[in-house]
Amino acid sequence: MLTILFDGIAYGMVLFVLACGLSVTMGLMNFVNLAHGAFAMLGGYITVILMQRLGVPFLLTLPLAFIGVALVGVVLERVLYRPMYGKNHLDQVMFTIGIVFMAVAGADYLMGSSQQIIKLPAWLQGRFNIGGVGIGKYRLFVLVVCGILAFSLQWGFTKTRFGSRLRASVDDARVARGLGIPVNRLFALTFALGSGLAGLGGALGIELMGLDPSFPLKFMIYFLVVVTVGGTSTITGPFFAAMLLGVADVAGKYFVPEIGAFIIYVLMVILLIVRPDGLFARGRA
Amino acid sequence: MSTLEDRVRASLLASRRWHGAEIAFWLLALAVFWLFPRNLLLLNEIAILALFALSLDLILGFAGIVSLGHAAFLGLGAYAAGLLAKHGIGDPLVGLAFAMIVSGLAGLLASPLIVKGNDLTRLMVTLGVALILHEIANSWGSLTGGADGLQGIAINPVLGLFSFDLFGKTAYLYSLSVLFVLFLVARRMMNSPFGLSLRAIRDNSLRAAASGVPPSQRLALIYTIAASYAGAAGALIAQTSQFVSLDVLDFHRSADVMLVLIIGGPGYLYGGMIGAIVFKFLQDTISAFTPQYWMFWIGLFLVLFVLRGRTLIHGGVKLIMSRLPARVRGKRS
Amino acid sequence: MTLRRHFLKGVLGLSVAAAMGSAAYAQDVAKIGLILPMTGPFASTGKQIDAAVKLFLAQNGNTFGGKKIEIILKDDTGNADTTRRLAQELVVNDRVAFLAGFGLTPLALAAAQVATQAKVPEIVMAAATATITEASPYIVRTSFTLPQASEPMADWALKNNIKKVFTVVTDYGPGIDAENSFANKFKAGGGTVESVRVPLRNPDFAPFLQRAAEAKPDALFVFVPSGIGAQFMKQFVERGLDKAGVKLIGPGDVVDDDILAGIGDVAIGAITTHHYSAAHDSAANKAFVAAFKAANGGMRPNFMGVGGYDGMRVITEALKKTNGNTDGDALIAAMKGMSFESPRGPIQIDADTRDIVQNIYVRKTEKKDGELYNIEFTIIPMVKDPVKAAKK
Amino acid sequence: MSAVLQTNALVKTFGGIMATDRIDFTLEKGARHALIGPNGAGKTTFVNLLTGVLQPTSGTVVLNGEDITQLSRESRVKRGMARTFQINQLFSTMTPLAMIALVASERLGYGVRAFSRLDHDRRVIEETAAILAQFRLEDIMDNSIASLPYGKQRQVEIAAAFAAQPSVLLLDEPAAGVPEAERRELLNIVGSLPSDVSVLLIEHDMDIIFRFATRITVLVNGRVLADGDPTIIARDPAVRAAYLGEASHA
Repeated sequence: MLTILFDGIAYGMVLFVLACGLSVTMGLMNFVNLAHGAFAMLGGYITVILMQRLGVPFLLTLPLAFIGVALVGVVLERVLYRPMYGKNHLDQVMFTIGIVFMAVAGADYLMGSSQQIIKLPAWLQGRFNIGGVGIGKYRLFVLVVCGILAFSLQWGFTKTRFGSRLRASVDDARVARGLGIPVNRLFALTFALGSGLAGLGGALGIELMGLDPSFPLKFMIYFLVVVTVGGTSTITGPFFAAMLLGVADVAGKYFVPEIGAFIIYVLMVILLIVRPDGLFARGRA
Repeated sequence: MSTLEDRVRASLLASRRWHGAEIAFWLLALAVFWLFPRNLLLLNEIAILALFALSLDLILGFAGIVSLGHAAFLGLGAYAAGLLAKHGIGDPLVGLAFAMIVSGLAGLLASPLIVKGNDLTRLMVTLGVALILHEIANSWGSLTGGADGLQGIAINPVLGLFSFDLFGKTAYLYSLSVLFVLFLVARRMMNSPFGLSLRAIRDNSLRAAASGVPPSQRLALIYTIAASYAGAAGALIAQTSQFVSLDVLDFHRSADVMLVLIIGGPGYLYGGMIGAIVFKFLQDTISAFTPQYWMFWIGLFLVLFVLRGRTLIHGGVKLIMSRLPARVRGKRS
Repeated sequence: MTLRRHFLKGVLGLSVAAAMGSAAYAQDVAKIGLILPMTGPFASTGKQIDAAVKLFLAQNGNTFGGKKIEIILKDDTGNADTTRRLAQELVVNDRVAFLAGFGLTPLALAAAQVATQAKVPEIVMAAATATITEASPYIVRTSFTLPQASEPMADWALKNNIKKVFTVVTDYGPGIDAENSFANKFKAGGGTVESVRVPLRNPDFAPFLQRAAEAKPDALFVFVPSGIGAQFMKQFVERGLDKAGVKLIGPGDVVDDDILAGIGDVAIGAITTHHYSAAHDSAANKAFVAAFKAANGGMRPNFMGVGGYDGMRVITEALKKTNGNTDGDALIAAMKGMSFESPRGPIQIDADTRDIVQNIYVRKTEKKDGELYNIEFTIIPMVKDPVKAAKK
Repeated sequence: MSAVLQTNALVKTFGGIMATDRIDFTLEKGARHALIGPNGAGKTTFVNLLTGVLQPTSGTVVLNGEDITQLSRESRVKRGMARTFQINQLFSTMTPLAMIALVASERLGYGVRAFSRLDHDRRVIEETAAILAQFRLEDIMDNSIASLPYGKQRQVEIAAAFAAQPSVLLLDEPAAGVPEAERRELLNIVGSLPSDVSVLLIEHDMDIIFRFATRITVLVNGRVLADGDPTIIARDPAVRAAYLGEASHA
């Protein structure tokens, strides 16, 4: 029972790292980026390539996945995304679906269509048994890494100058511009950070969620659920949404496997009906 | 005064009068039956996709409701028609009506979820509803055949005369007829006071309410109608292929139809049809010479389209439509 | 209205006549419409079969019974509606003599009606739900059926002192087939079974495996589609089920040759029953594996590949028997009862059911020469599909 | 004279802030009533409460003797309350003709008629033509609204509000942002509205206010500071201190 809770939290943590970048970019530029999963996939593949072809140790691939995807994020933001900010949601949706399609086909072409598999270092395999509660070592590792990340993000978001500027811009980009905050540069930076986190999440998630070319499509829904339920103006909102989703998903499949797959969708629809602005959104007049 | 009234009447009439290009479009749609006898199956798919996109146009182009889960109603209609035929009522027109009623009812039930809320909420709710239906169809194998698809559908000849053949002749003419009739109905609706009030809501919901238009009621109504149109498209899939699989509820259907409509341009009824032609043509040509990676090229097309190419396609379309009065032409929301 | 009806009727008649007029051409070519998922989640199936078909033609030439074979490859992306349309177009426009491929059960079923209407043989090279061959009298299968592979597992488990089994299968046709046939046979033999079904698009096995762990079974019976087996195996080990003494058993899909190397050592010790292993010990297989690897950059053939390879053999043998006659009924008649030595061992096309009859092997996943293989250690000779056999 | 529109102790709070504080307000039949006050005084909030864009925290709104506090925006329009917005709210893709025809058909309750044809409906045509003529929009009736100059757009908005045949018309800064050249025509239109329609005018421009208003209510910090005849208001020292003084410098 506790194991299930633990598994769910670990799963939710990965979801959070994957989705939090999307939440901030969505809030900041009001930009619907369905291609967020493609960045996560890229991070996953970077780790796979580094480990399988170059023999880089797993731990080292994680920061590399982050940096690599962040760099790609910066370039894409500059070249492709920026012209899209002014357009309507529909165009953005179509544009990013196009990117997803290209990423899926491109990954298939370059990496093959099969599930990618990595070999974790021995110390991350297996599990502890604490008082009858089985705890997977890798899941514990994921939990710690993502927990630290979530904590530092929350700290950075609330306590640093960057964070306060970011919050101001998310609240009202126009006013923020008026106050002399360089919203565009801020956004490029945030976009890079968000994509980098997605890349890291993708790398961490290989073991838990698998990695194949259809990854961006398969998990798009999960990311969007996290963002819509969590709202786009805080870090804690998506965090708790991801936890809720992870635990509900895992517990649902455990207790009622017959309808396990429904649970997150039903949960999402109900939450959106009850709280159309997101479960943890701040009330706005 | 009577002269001004006459001018007002003339303007209102002009906005719904048939344009030469429209007549040419439909004549051409019929003519391809003889021009491309080898491609009737593809043409049939285009006609069905066009009907599905028309359904989305009713809510997106005319009422401004975005949806990422329109396949829910397509799939519901397909399963409704398929199940009816499987259980002994094989008449295609009865099946069509049944599918439209079932999907329409579902649309009515779902409408409270979408009439309120912003774009993002709508995208998510529609997506969620479609996913839930997909899961139900998947899990309820005893009824739907689950992942194996619905087998054993037997469709009677249309009007008792034309049976569905391997060449797709009956299929195309049947689908085209249904598309045409439903198009006529939609065209009439969009030029009615009701259609005008929808455009008002899409343009400016604040002003619409201040003009006495009740937005929730109208949106619920058009959502219901659009759902039944999607159901009709689903019924056509089930009947012309005599097979229904889970794919009709898949996410890519919802995404595709949105892309189709945006390619063709929403809000003037022909966008879905033009988009369907472009999309299917692209898909077919590209996948013919690169069966593995057509998805890449479709993706590239979309990206370029949004960045640059829209003016190209729409420029051509607008050239044709330019002589239509402003009211029909509408504009993108 | 009546006027319109007559008009339409006339139109239909005319164009049917026109189409028939152009029928007689290319008398010396026999086209095979190969419909496979080349993109999407099941693309690995498509690639294996496509490679095997190409290999077969490269090895055996392309003229059989006086007909030159021409392959038309189409990608159905794993989408049944597309399969149906492609099949129809191949029959109507390209006048193919055979439809072949079909990566998944729904895809094979989608084309069944076309095969029946057009009287064109449909060679199912991959899909494995038992009922497929009943969907049309023109369907012949060269892959396997899941009950065929799963029932022997129950016998083996009963004989090897396994009393309690927990089954985990993917929730779609083949998975349900595997679960039912195994559970029925196992219960009939006195064992107890607990079952859980995993949704097809499922990212995380953890909760299902947790249930399995808490049930404390002697063995875990698993069926997941080829491709996601790796993830399953890793989580199986991560959850410590192997150390708890739970045996991993099931039909061979989970330790598919194509991905076995990627699964890694966690697969060692799995006991599976299946019809093909790349390690099958025969001259025919060694030649096949070597040629396949050479032609595909070291990719190991799996049971999908061998299904495609044997499918081509069935097609070409039938053409030889009919002396190039491409009449569907004649070809099906020629295929019925056909038997030959395949890389997987002896196989036969059942004359009654048009389904495949073949040896099922009990294998254990082991390391051999530094690579993982499924090593066969027991043979159950010439197994028929038990579902159809039971109906007789 | 009798009251057509009345509010009783109308309160609206946002968070802890009281945007309107127990406003008691009466609009007499046929009145030309101006609502003035500095920025942030709660004028627009008050109009939004009247028209149902916002729901009051407490208090009631009474229109022609009927409590409409709980009614939706569109039902209030049907009961005779129409408005314009501070910032133009128009159907940018329509023509003035279509916009007026829409309001007319909604007023007549035709909005759910999905199959009737507008050009077949005599009453919609009559009403539309009458409004177009009254507001001098005949020449531009087939142009796209988005292409019109701002003053004309303002004119279209007032025409559309008037097409609903209101007994109460709320004009939120009708002349704001209109260039001087187009102002005169607009003011003529406001001036020539029929006398049986009660008009509530929200304005900053003192010239306009003293030209039209027969009565003035001054709103400061969500409260009614003063209410009465323009000449009396103009002389009220509290008003001068709180508002007119600073406005006259503007």
